[in-house]
Amino acid sequence: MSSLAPTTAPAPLRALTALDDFSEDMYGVNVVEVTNKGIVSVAIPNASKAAFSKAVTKSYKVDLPEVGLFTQSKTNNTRFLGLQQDQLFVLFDYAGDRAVDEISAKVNSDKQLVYLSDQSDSWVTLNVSGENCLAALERICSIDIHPDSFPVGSVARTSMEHMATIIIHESEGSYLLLSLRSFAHSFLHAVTTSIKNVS
Amino acid sequence: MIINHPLLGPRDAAEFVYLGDASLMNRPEWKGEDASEEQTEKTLDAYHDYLYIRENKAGEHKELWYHEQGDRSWLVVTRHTISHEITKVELARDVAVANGNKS
Amino acid sequence: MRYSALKVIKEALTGHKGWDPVWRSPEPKKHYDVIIVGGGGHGLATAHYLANQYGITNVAVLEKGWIGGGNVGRNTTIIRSNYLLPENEPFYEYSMKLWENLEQDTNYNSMVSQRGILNLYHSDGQRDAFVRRGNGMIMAGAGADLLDQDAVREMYPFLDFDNARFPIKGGLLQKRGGTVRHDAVAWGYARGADSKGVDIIQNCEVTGFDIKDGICTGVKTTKGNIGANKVAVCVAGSSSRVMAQAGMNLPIESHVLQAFVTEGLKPVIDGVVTFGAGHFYVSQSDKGGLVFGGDLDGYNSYAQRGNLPVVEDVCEGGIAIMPAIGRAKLLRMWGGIMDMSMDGSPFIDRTHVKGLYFNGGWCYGGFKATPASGMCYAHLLATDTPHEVAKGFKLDRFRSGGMIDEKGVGAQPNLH
Amino acid sequence: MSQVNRLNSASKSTSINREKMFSFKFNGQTFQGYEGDTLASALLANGQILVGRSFKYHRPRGIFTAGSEEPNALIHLRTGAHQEPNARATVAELFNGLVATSQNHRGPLKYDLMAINDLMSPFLSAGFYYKTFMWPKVLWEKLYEPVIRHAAGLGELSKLDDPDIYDKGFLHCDILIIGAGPSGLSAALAAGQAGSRVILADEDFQMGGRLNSETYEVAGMAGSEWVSNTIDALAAMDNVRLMKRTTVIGAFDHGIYSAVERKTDHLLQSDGKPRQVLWKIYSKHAILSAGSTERPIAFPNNDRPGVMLAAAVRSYANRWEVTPGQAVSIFTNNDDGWRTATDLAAKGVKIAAVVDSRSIAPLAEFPGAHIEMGTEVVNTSGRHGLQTITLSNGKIIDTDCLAVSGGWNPNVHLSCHHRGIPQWNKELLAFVPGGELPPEMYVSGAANGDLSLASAIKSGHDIANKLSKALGHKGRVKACAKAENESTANSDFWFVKTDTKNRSWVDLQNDVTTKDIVLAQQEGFNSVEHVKRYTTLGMATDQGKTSNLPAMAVMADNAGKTIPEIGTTIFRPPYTPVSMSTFAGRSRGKDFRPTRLTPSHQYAEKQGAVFVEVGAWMRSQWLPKTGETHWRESVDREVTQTRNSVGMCDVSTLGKIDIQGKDAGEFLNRIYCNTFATLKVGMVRYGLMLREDGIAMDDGTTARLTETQFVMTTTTANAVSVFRHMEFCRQCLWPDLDVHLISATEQYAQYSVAGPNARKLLEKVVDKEFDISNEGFPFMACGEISVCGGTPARLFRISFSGELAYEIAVPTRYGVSMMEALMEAGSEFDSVVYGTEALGVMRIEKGHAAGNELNGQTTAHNLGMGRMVSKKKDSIGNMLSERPNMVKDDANRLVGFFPVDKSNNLNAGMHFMTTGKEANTANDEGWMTSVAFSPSLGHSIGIGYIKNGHERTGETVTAFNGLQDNTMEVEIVSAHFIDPKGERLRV
Ligand SMILES: Cc1cc2nc3c(=O)[nH]c(=O)nc-3n(C[C@H](O)[C@H](O)[C@H](O)COP(=O)(O)OP(=O)(O)OC[C@H]3O[C@@H](n4cnc5c(N)ncnc54)[C@H](O)[C@@H]3O)c2cc1C
Ligand SMILES: NC(=O)c1ccc[n+]([C@@H]2O[C@H](COP(=O)([O-])OP(=O)(O)OC[C@H]3O[C@@H](n4cnc5c(N)ncnc54)[C@H](O)[C@@H]3O)[C@@H](O)[C@H]2O)c1
Ligand SMILES: Cc1cc2nc3c(=O)[nH]c(=O)nc-3n(C[C@H](O)[C@H](O)[C@H](O)COP(=O)(O)O)c2cc1C
Ligand SMILES: [Zn+2]
Repeated sequence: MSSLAPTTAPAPLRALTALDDFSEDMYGVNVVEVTNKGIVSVAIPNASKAAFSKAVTKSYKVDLPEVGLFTQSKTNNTRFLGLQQDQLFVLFDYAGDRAVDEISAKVNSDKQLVYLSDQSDSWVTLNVSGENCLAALERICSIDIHPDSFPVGSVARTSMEHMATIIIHESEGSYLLLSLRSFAHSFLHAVTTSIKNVS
Repeated sequence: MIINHPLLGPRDAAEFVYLGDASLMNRPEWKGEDASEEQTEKTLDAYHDYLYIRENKAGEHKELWYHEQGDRSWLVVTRHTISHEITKVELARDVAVANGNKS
Repeated sequence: MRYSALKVIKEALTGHKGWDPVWRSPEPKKHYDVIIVGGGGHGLATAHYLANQYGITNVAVLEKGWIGGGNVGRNTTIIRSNYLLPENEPFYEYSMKLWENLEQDTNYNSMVSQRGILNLYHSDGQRDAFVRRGNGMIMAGAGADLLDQDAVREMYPFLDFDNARFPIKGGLLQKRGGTVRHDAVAWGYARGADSKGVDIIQNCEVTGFDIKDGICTGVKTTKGNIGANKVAVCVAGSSSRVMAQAGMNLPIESHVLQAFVTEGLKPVIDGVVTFGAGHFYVSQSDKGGLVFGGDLDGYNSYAQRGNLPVVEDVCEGGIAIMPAIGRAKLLRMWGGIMDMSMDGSPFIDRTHVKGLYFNGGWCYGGFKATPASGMCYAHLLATDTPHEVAKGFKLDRFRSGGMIDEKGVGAQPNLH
Repeated sequence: MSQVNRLNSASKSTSINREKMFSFKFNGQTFQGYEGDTLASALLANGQILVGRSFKYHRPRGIFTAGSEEPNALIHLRTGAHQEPNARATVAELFNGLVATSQNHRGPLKYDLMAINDLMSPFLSAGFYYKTFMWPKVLWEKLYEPVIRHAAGLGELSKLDDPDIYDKGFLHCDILIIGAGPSGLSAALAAGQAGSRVILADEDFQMGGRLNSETYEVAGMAGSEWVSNTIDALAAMDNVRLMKRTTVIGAFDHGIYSAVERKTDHLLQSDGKPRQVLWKIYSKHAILSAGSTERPIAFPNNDRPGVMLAAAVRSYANRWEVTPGQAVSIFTNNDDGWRTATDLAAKGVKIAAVVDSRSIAPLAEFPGAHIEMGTEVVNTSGRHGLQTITLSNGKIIDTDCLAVSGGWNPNVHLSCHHRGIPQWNKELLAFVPGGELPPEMYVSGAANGDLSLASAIKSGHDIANKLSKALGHKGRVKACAKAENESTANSDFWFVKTDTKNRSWVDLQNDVTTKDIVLAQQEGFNSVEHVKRYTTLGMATDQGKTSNLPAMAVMADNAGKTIPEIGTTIFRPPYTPVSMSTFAGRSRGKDFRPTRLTPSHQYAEKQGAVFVEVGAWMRSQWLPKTGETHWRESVDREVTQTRNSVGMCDVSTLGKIDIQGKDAGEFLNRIYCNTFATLKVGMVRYGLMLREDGIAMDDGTTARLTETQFVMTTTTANAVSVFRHMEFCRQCLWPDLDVHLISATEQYAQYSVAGPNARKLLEKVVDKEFDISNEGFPFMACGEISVCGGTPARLFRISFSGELAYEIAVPTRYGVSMMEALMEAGSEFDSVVYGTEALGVMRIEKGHAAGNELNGQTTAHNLGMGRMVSKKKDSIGNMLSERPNMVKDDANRLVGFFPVDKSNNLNAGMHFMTTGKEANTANDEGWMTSVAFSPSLGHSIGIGYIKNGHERTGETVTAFNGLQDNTMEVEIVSAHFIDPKGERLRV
């Protein structure tokens, strides 16, 4: 630590990713930390449902998802995750600090329709894909993610190894796993242990 | 056990947190400001029964489960306390609205 | 017939032809002074003390199945008097003293074994709570020792001290704690009561009460109606079902608690050990099985069986503190119906129906209470006044705000 | 050294691979066996008949069965930390280098010193210990019990940590088929062809069930060939998962089954891979095709090594090509027993005798063999191995192996896991599944009483076909394989009645004899459950799989009842014993539970912080500087520096709940006992949350960011339960309110900045456009700001330490950087980072309640906050907090304490009593909740609850601490040790 008192304005803050941009190909499973995503939760009062749905269709050209599914828009690669009856998550490409403003501008301009909350820093996101991926997930995921039951386009909130997890089947054989950021190291450990154990 | 969530389909009960008898949704009315002593005693009786007394049925039991590792919804599950068979699962919010629960 | 060394030798040499039944199997009489509903530990102990301490012998114990088949026959057999609250601690200490004389009292070896109970702690907050508890125990005459990590290590060198997620910082030891051969408690009390003329009637389910003008005069059973001056209900997990027959709802929920035993092993664990950062407690039976348990399953149940999540949770707790028992094999798992009260503490009280008494709400901890519960219930039945050490166990305490909540979790039975 | 009992004529079995020779050790002696052997088959092949000792009498024990029902052949498998006690030799797969030792003897196996117990057996009858060891009283714990405990148990744990790793997993299927005998295989085939998602599990390392042990034909080929063809066909189906070495251990609620797969037990080393996996199988339907278990007949001295089950003897001959003896006799009450004689004779084994209890015509002749019909075995001889049998007709026959068959018991075990009671089948003379099966469980084959091969195949096929159709799977299902319907004729004969002194065993492991059963009944233990508990019948590692029925027959006979009137004891999981480690899986050591790291964890690590587990979190407890040798030095420094200048602490672990909606204010009014609806935007308020029973649940501050948005903080410990409680109120009680909750705990790195220089420090990082002067941003203000040139942040002017203090929150990703920036900015003020210990000291100095005070037993009244409970509105806990016992005048009150002798240290957990009174429960007046050494005051201080405390300031009482031998006099003082007027907060 410097012993001299700085006289100038402080340097801008440095952002860290939860897992130092972890990326590894292990025994046929590719595990990559996904970064630069905005995550915004949207709470939708019953009365606003229709209007909000319209706003989304207008700005993003997609419908709102049913619970358990996501819809995907080309705009910023945005996914609307149907997590709860009156709440969804918006997951999109974004590197800034003001994810709420980003969404608000598009779908909540009058600030009254829905309630937004920034979740971008709340989650660590892993992308797992590859041949042994399902076998590895079988060790920690209690819900049925066989492609027949959990096809591409599905999302579920569950827990793995005592950690809250959102699992997204984003494309054929490729899954996004979101867990709470403070658990990042334990979560990664759970995933990589599974991969090792089934190798 | 498996709880067949009305929105999410079958989920292991381990994802849920159990509270107890669904009668816990029937919170008695507050006695009001400046209530008489009698009204206070009556309200206390009602609260006592509400919070502490249970039918504790050996049979079909309506009970509250919270989907903590899921969609955060409270459910009213009808489950048999001897066989554990579940015959009905509802969103507690719907039940509350139907009951006329209000602030 | 008294058991004595001489008798044992004589019978061994003559082919054991001379042993009488431990209790008779009489047909019910038409009327008793006291009917005890429930042939569990508490019911049989109540009968024993009624007959042997209070001289009331015209007593029947009605049991719907076989005596000792309820929770007394399926618990993890731990006895201790290490309670926190002043409404509880003197009662459990009284129970401990009765345990210490049980064999002489009943002339039956129930194998009361005070090999010590050690509650581990893993944080400063837990230590503070144990100091509070330990001092309370000392003040109640129960005795307690606070151990640091080294002292724990000396007692149980194979615990996980070095690699634990929640390191063991020490423990609260009650040397007088231990275990008792659970079935033998039921049999011993049955024998003690029977020898004074108490009728123990098995396969006799109580199906209703004769209540008129607020007075209870007897019970309906699967063996017919039986009259009584006083009816004492004592049915643990079935409390709500039985009292509903008298039109009463109770501050009780029935939950399932599971327990487990491993295959027989040469001695590894001498006393009782409990994990403070997970759900696991264990002792080793005299036959060599590790007897262990953990948390309630958490949902209302009368099924006497549980589910996997708790099985896993308990074993995870076990391996977390004792990775050295990993290769011991779990042999059997079972469940019991727990009469979980709203504050985790029991009731020994009259009801608003004259002649009808209630004893229940023992949660997962009523085995250790068996002697005191029997004595205090007998006292209440004989004198119609609560026993000095059981004064707090009233049915209406929630209305007055006098909860006895050891754990401080409030009116949620599955958390006690 | 040679495999004397291996049959060499006409080797046909495909179950062993004679090309692959393994060597292994038993009790130090080296033997050979083949790939495909079990330890038992290999021991038998080598003529090792004596393998263990019984539990109580230490009688010599040999191998009794060829499967998981084995009561006798229990051994220590492997050595050192890998040693597994009570492993069954009959299912232990042989591998090269296997090491096993026998258990439960002192001295060599053959000359066990404990065998003296056998001579004492008249004293060791059922229940003997309940009647004795009582005189004199003290000797029970000092002598008798230690001796009993020492003698107890069978195998021995190494007392070393289990060195293997374990795992768990989840599987989903339409149909789970349990058992891959002919019935299960044909079920799998039908279900697979139909298109169902199938799991076929078998505990054996070779699928095929009895077909591997029999000489039957199926579909015109050898049974074993049909098995391997079928397995190949199933393996080719995508929708079928074959799991051998997988025991289904339990049927739980709603179609969840649990199974244990043994991954590396058959290998010398596990190579870092899980030894076993615990599977949780979610099935729509299950078919139990678990086969049947042969039962013995009880007769005098039936426990000698060499006395075995007849079908096991057949298995050893057919599957492993081993004969357990050179002159084998059969004792049977049914036709199936004869098959053992036929098969062994066909392999060239000498049959010494066939003894059949039935007076019927012999079913076969064997050269040189006695064929004795209507005859019973009444005695045996041979200390370490069978030598002769004596028959009821007086004949004594030389024989070294007696194959006993008392008929077959369907494996109903799993069908009873929901406490359903099996039903007696008069034709089969056995219990079959009945009563209430676990929902959606169906039973096929021998498990259901379809004992013969053809019926076993057909029943599996038919059930699977039907279930698949019902599930809507439309694939074409071929007709099932044809096979013979062999005889299953049986008879009602259970045990040999005798009045000699010789004991007849029913439970071989626990040494329960027919006499023990009779004695139990004589003593009034009439229920089968009583007999079990009094004699320990069926309580051994095999759970009475072979012993229970003969014992019930003895009970029935003695009581003049029928077997179904006696009834079975209850079946409980697991089907076979399972290692504790397997149930624990990976949850072990540091991985017992996941760990949460705070946003500044990396920073703290670099500073050498000492971490402490707080629930799932790891928090900095203190951050020692070089040269500091005692934690108190570090903590005192952190406190002093903070109070003198400024300190920072990571408080991100506090729960943060984002509350939004038009009715958010009203909602909070109802959640907190004090008023919130009136809180102004830009301000923070302290809130006390009660449970409905009026006891304090949690406390914290809540900030109003906008008209419709609040941010609540909860204590670290209660973050999750408070959120759950609020969701309950929102969804179940007041669904009409427009209010929405989401946890923001993880979103922000939140730091407390406390001390007289806090503002000066913050002014250096907060962007200039935000006014944080005392006027612009007064005590209890909050706002959204930015720091370090535009990073969004939230600032709250709240204080736990009692100093001028703020909490600043930035997005978590900036956590490390923010802390660095704060320290950088603070260097001119000699700023410090403090840990939870200093945090605790400062809050005690301020008399703030925390976990030790809010322990779920305290009311607002106890805390001295009774007046906060607003009586102008409804709120959770409002009503019941009015109950008389909770607002008593002489209730415990939270106050402060000084040691009268200031050089003394107080302890949390001391009990208070009026000085001079005896330390007993009746005199107890309260207890010390938290203590600290106050660097600010220079001595130990404490807070705690004492009766009427608020009116007793200045009084001296005794603080009893007999536990730590630290009883002392203390003075009751105000709990606000520092700045009682709260002036520092507002400057
Ligand atoms: C798994 C488990 C572990 C436990 N561990 C411990 C421990 O380590 N230490 C401890 O102190 N406590 C423990 N307990 C608690 C303890 O076993 C019980 O609190 C205590 O046994 C209850 O009292 P009881 O013996 O009278 O109950 P029970 O033995 O259950 O007796 C009640 C009897 O009433 C009978 N009955 C019910 N309805 C009727 C009717 N209508 N008519 C006639 N009879 C009826 C029942 O059949 C039963 O026999 C444990 C409990 C369980 C289940
Ligand atoms: N003739 C007779 O008297 C008689 C009597 C009984 C059996 N049998 C013969 O028995 C066979 C019956 O066929 P089947 O398929 O019904 O039974 P089976 O005994 O051939 O197969 C049962 C299979 O289930 C497995 N198993 C049992 N419990 C298990 C569990 N919990 N988890 C995993 N696997 C488990 C066993 O390892 C075995 O492989 C036929 O070959 C028949 O000839 C004949
Ligand atoms: C202290 C204790 C020790 C036990 N030891 C054994 C044992 O060694 N073997 C066994 O099979 N069961 C053992 N059991 C379990 C009983 O067999 C039985 O499962 C339990 O008492 C519950 O009864 P239930 O299964 O008949 O419902 C033990 C139970 C207790 C309470
Ligand atoms: Zn728990």
